[in-house]
Amino acid sequence: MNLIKNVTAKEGYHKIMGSVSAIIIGLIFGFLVLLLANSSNAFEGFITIVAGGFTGGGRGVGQVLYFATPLILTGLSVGVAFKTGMFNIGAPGQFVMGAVSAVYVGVHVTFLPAPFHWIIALLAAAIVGGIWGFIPGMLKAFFNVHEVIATIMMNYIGMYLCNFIVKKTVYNSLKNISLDVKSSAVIPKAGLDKIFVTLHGNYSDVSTVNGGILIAFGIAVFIYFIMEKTTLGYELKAVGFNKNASKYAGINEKRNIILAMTIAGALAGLGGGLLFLSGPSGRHLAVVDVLAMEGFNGISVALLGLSNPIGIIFSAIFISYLAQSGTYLQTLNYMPEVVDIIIAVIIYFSAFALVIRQVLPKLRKKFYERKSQLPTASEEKESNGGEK
Amino acid sequence: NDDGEEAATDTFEVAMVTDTGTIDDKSFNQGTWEGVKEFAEDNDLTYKYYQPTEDSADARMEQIDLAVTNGAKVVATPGFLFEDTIFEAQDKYPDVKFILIDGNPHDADYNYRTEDNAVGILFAEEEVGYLAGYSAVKEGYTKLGFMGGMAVPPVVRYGYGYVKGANDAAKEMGIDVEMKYHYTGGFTASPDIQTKAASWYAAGTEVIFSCGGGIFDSISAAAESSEADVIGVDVDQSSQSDTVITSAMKGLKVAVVKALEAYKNDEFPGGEAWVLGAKEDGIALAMETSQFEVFTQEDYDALYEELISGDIKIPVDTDVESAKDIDVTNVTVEIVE
Amino acid sequence: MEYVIEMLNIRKEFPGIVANDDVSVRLIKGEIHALLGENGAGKSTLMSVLFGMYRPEKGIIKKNGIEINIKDPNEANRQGIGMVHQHFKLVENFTALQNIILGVEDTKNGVLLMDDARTKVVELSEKYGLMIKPDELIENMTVGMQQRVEILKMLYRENEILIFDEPTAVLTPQEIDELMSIMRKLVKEDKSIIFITHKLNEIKEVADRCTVLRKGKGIGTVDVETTTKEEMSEMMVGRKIDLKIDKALTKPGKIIFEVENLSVISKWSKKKVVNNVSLKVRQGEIVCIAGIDGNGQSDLVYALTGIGPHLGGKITLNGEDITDSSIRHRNKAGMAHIPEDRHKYGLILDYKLSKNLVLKKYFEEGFQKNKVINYSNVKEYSDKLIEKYDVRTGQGSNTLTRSMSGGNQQKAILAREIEENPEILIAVQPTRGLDVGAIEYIHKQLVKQRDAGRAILLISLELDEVMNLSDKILVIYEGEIVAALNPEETNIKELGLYMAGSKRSEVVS
Amino acid sequence: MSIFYLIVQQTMFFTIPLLVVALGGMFTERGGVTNIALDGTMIIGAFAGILFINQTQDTMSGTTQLLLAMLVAVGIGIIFSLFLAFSAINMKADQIIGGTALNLFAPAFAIFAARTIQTNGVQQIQFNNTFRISKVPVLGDIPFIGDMFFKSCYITTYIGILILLVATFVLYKTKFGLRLRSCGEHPQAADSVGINVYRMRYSGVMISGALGGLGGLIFVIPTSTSFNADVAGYGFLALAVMICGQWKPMRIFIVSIFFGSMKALAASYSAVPFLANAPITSDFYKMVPFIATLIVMAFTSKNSRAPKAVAQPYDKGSR
Ligand SMILES: Nc1ncnc2c1ncn2[C@@H]1O[C@H](COP(=O)(O)OP(=O)(O)OP(=O)(O)O)[C@@H](O)[C@H]1O
Ligand SMILES: Nc1ncnc2c1ncn2[C@@H]1O[C@H](COP(=O)(O)OP(=O)(O)OP(=O)(O)O)[C@@H](O)[C@H]1O
Ligand SMILES: [Mg+2]
Ligand SMILES: [Mg+2]
Repeated sequence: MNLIKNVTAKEGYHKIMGSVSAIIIGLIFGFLVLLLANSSNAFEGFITIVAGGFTGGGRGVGQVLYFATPLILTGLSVGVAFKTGMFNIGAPGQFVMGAVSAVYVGVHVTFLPAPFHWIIALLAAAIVGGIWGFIPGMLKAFFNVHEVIATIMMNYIGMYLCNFIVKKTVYNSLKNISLDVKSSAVIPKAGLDKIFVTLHGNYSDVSTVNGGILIAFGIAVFIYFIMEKTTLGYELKAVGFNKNASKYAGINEKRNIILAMTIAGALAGLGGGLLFLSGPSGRHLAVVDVLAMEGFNGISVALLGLSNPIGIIFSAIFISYLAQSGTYLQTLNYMPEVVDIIIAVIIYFSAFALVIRQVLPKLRKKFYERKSQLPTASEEKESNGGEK
Repeated sequence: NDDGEEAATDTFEVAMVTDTGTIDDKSFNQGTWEGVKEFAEDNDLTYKYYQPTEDSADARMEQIDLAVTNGAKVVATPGFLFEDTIFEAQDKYPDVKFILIDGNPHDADYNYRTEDNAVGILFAEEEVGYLAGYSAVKEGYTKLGFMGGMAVPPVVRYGYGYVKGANDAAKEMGIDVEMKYHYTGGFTASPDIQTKAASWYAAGTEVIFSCGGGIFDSISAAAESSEADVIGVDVDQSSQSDTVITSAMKGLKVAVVKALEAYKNDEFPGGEAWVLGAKEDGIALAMETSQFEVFTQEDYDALYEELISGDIKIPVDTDVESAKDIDVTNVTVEIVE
Repeated sequence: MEYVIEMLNIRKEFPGIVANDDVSVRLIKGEIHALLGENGAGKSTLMSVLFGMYRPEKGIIKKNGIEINIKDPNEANRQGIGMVHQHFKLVENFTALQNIILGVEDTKNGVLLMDDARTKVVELSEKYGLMIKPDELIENMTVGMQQRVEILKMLYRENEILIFDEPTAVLTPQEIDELMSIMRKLVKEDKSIIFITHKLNEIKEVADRCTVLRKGKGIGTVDVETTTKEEMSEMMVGRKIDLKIDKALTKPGKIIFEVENLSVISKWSKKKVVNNVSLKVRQGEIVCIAGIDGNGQSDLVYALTGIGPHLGGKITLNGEDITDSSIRHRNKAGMAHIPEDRHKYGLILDYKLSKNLVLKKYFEEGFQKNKVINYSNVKEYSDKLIEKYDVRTGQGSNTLTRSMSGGNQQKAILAREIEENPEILIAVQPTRGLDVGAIEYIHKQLVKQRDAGRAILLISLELDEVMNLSDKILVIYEGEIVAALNPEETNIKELGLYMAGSKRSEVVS
Repeated sequence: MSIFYLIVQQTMFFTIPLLVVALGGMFTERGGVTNIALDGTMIIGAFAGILFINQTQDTMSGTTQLLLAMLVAVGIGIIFSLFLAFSAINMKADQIIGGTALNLFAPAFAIFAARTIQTNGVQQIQFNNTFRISKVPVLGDIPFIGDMFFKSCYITTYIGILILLVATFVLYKTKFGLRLRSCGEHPQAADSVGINVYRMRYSGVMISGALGGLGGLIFVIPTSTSFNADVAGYGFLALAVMICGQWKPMRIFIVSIFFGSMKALAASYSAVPFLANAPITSDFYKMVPFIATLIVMAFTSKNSRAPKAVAQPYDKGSR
């Protein structure tokens, strides 16, 4: 009993409860949309949404992880910038620049043996993505250019530059996409293909998921460690919370702004590398004038995960899980857009989490007050505002 | 798994998997879908389309898996992007028939193989491109434009035919024509394409061959404001804008229906590779809705006969590197990067 | 008795605290009625209730004997009630005129009638000697001027009942005198004033009656003429307080901190806001820079501490030239800094207390190894400081700094800076906005540091503080040091004259 | 010469929507609420307006129809923006989150609704563009000027300019403008003089909804013949234009023109004789507007300053 009471007193618990309530509201809303679109299948459709990736068996779950991989990284990218007080809308550009660098190395730098090849390709992705974050960081630190403008511009520049590089260096003109990367540059399956399969007659439907998801997990934990346990994280968050006080404390605020944006760019770039270093049947860079959705989705992932690296792992998997259910919804004659609507509603309500977070402690307090009749009210005195 | 199959109350016998576009892309997805729909409704069969979650062979295969799980017996897949996918799918699902539009199954190293449960359907786009170019010059246009979505084989074939046709007509008439030639870099509409088309029109271009799905919206918008003309592609696009003088059509719907009919009659043309050109009546210029005043139906019929006879040699995508390299005498091709 | 306003049995609660508990105040027409109480006693809250910003849980308000319902500031305004808030409610990038008319704009066909308003404002300003330039931006004004804009806001609205919430806290003696005379003029025009202050001198000088609050409760109303300062002070705090600090004579040691010919150019106005300042601070002495707010103190401090730029000059700390050193280097070389704005500079309000207490230490050996912070050491250190400096918080080291009270936030900063064992401690308005108890504590700490041989540079606007603490006083006026005085040989009046720029002496520091 | 006129005309097609939407953004931010959902608002507005045109094109055409469609776009834009307002103002939620959600929602909803509503189940909405004015009477005959601004044009261009003038006037000369600005700078101050901060902020957000919706519609009309749940990211560009224009109407106008003309030039270089032959690929031309903006920003941002209270929820109780 006391344990429950203590757990529920934690701030983290209220944060999570806020997100959970948002998810429930989103799902209810989704059910209404299903009813509206085609009432006869609505219930089944709802089950499909809730069942998410599991509908597709082992492969389905694998696909969830596969689509979560770039989302974790772009989510981390946006999240790190948020924590440092900046809004990085530039993940699409950073992502695509990372991707094209990885593909370039994957196709042309052929003298490297297997494990090094993809590792170097990923490094290239991180470095070039990092440059794509570094530039807006510089512009902000030294020229006071609003990072929202700079990153939006860098998105488009990156998109066109990527098209140009693909066409000039790694072009498969027959399909208007990038060439296959050498097999040594393909991210290994790391045994995941043995786990995430659905047997289908003589064929086993193997998920597209590869070792990238493990790398993504590893990076998320690493970023968590950086942000929470190191002096760098201490400084980045300090700058995010209060630039002036950080400066006062001798923290080089310009350097940290640049560093944060560079890290953010590197993360998104790495996401691009992880997604595009796949075999011939995997993703290729298409020469199109469209910004990478994976980058924008990073914003949702970061927001839903409260910009916490571990939270981002969960929110990326969650969004990917729902998106995967969109595929299965098609069999019930629903448009996949229904799932997008649900995700939007969930994110919308997750913003109310703050309010929910304020209400919950009160409800909880009432609950325990009535239960115990003990004068514990004073120790519950929680204050959330400040003098300002 | 069994539960999953039981849970799905409906099954869909005729399936289509789209490529990167949607079923209303005004291009091959739409044409294929119309064929599937018409055939299935006429024959009281269940039908359904599936949209891959991303642009990769794996994602396309996933949808084929899904379609088969949902009871598909025949799957139509439009677009050359499906070539490697069907290469595998034909082995994976020997009991399911595959209709591949705009391509033939091959593996990653371009080794072609079509099994008994698959058919590849190509069109001789260069022929109808030729018709378009020829008729436009005959009609009196001397400044032409070509805007293709992306430099993929079918679009390239349309374009080369267009250049060649324009050249041959100009040669006959003893005049010189100019041609701007450009790939827009995508099959979707965008204001930039509209601006580019408008600038061509402003610089004198009289008609643009809009060769790829959604870009038609942008080009026709520019044509409307410039009081200039457009040639449509794939299907008859005259209803979408008054600026359409004709359309270079390929018989997507007809071909799909034909293949599906064969499937229904247990005569599935497995292992075949169709190339539908003038000879097979697989291509046509939209003459009925055309705005031609000089170029007559008789002219058209005569030219069509010539195409059928095979006397006219038109370069295809594998013949030359670029539209600039086409052997022409009376057309100056200006490649716009 | 004729009361123009009666607030009867007011109760106002905030989450977890009763700010006003059964408080009553009665205001006579034409009087200046003082409201006295410690920080957090509930004075501002009570006045906010009167001004319609808060709805009380209990109690009624009467005007001229008739109960009225003040549901919002608009209603208060209609009832003729105006208020100068403790934290000014002025839009910084608006002009004085725009701020004055905001909320009561006159328009014709939807267009603002600025010219009419300007004429009226200028008239009022002249009538009460406020000397406001209507088209000057607030952000370019001194605090004193801003306050006058607030007063004009009330006059423009033709308010009869004027509330001044701690108006003197930010003013110089001369300005305070001027304010007092303005207030007297106002009551002569039959306006009634409620005047909040912590300073008994001021009450004695200007108020007719005084109501005292303590911890949200009304303690009583007294006649100022017949009540002594000591009596009022005791009513306020519940005990006797002695602000006079006994400090031993200074035994200054060697020169620790030296500034030569330092100037600063303002980023905004491009004017020289600090002009050729030179000063020396020795071990074991408190040197105080006194001056009216806005005479370059902030820019001087920013230049000294490395937060802001400087133009020429030289700063030496313990013999080392630190003129162009980074902030971090200055800290390591022995400079500590209590900033004037604890929220903007002093603390990261969203960090818990322990993290704030190591804001200048987290990178040091012991708190960090290979860039990984040892948070258990941090907590241990923080617990120690909390105990040592009596920082009162809800959850100790884990308290979110934002949720702490102002006084305790200030104590935390003080603890952090003193524990740096600095060679020189630059303390800027260290007691700003604090109540007597907290002031007493902080003053004692500063003197203790001095006695331990530290050099202290104090920048203060409070003359009492200046007189009580310093061993040497430098007066700054328009960016220049215009006087160097010995506190034993000067008095508040003289100091005020230097601060106002009406007196100058040859400076020898 | 005709190329020159064309570029001016095309510039307007990019400039006016950017201007209108950025002005919308300016109003909401001046009131203290940031609206990243401008992109979504444009999509929703364009969707509603184009759908209206599509459904009524058998019964009406021309400028009347366009004006009605604009009203529809404005109305739906306002309704859409209320969701942001509710979350940001009443629920005091993080405004970035609310905006992001709406940006996600808009295209999904537009596709969903188009497919549900249209009989053919198609996601594109076709429309007949009967709105182009080939020549404005009298004005179109003025040499030079007439060719540039009064030929082959849309009424939307003039409405856009009108909105700019009205916006400038409202922001600086009216009671509403003064009050709105105070809410974006110092809501506590506004509150203390009896201004209803919530209501002002609602107004600001709703104006951004109205102008965002309108901007979406007038963006699509001249440059396409169908709508496909997409405005090419122009909502985000409008956001950039607003910041670049430092929340001031005339500066926003200048920036929109700058950006619009860059866009038009970059897309039409192939018809400009000396540019067409330069050995530069189209990808680089496409980058030019964005690179140019970055460079301009680097030189002009030093003193850029957002409304002080923007993106901060206003809580009456807090001090
Ligand atoms: N908006 C609020 N929310 C919560 N608590 C508040 C709020 N406003 C004031 N309080 C609390 O109510 C009490 C009285 O505050 P008030 O501002 O009235 O004090 P005061 O007498 O004016 O003090 P000071 O001398 O510091 O101005 C304090 O404990 C304060 O923290
Ligand atoms: N806006 C607010 N919301 C909630 N609680 C508040 C708010 N402002 C202050 N408090 C709480 O009220 C209490 C008193 O705050 P306040 O700053 O008024 O202290 P104080 O009594 O004036 O003390 P000090 O002498 O340190 O200034 C603190 O516990 C603080 O957490
Ligand atoms: Mg206080
Ligand atoms: Mg107060």
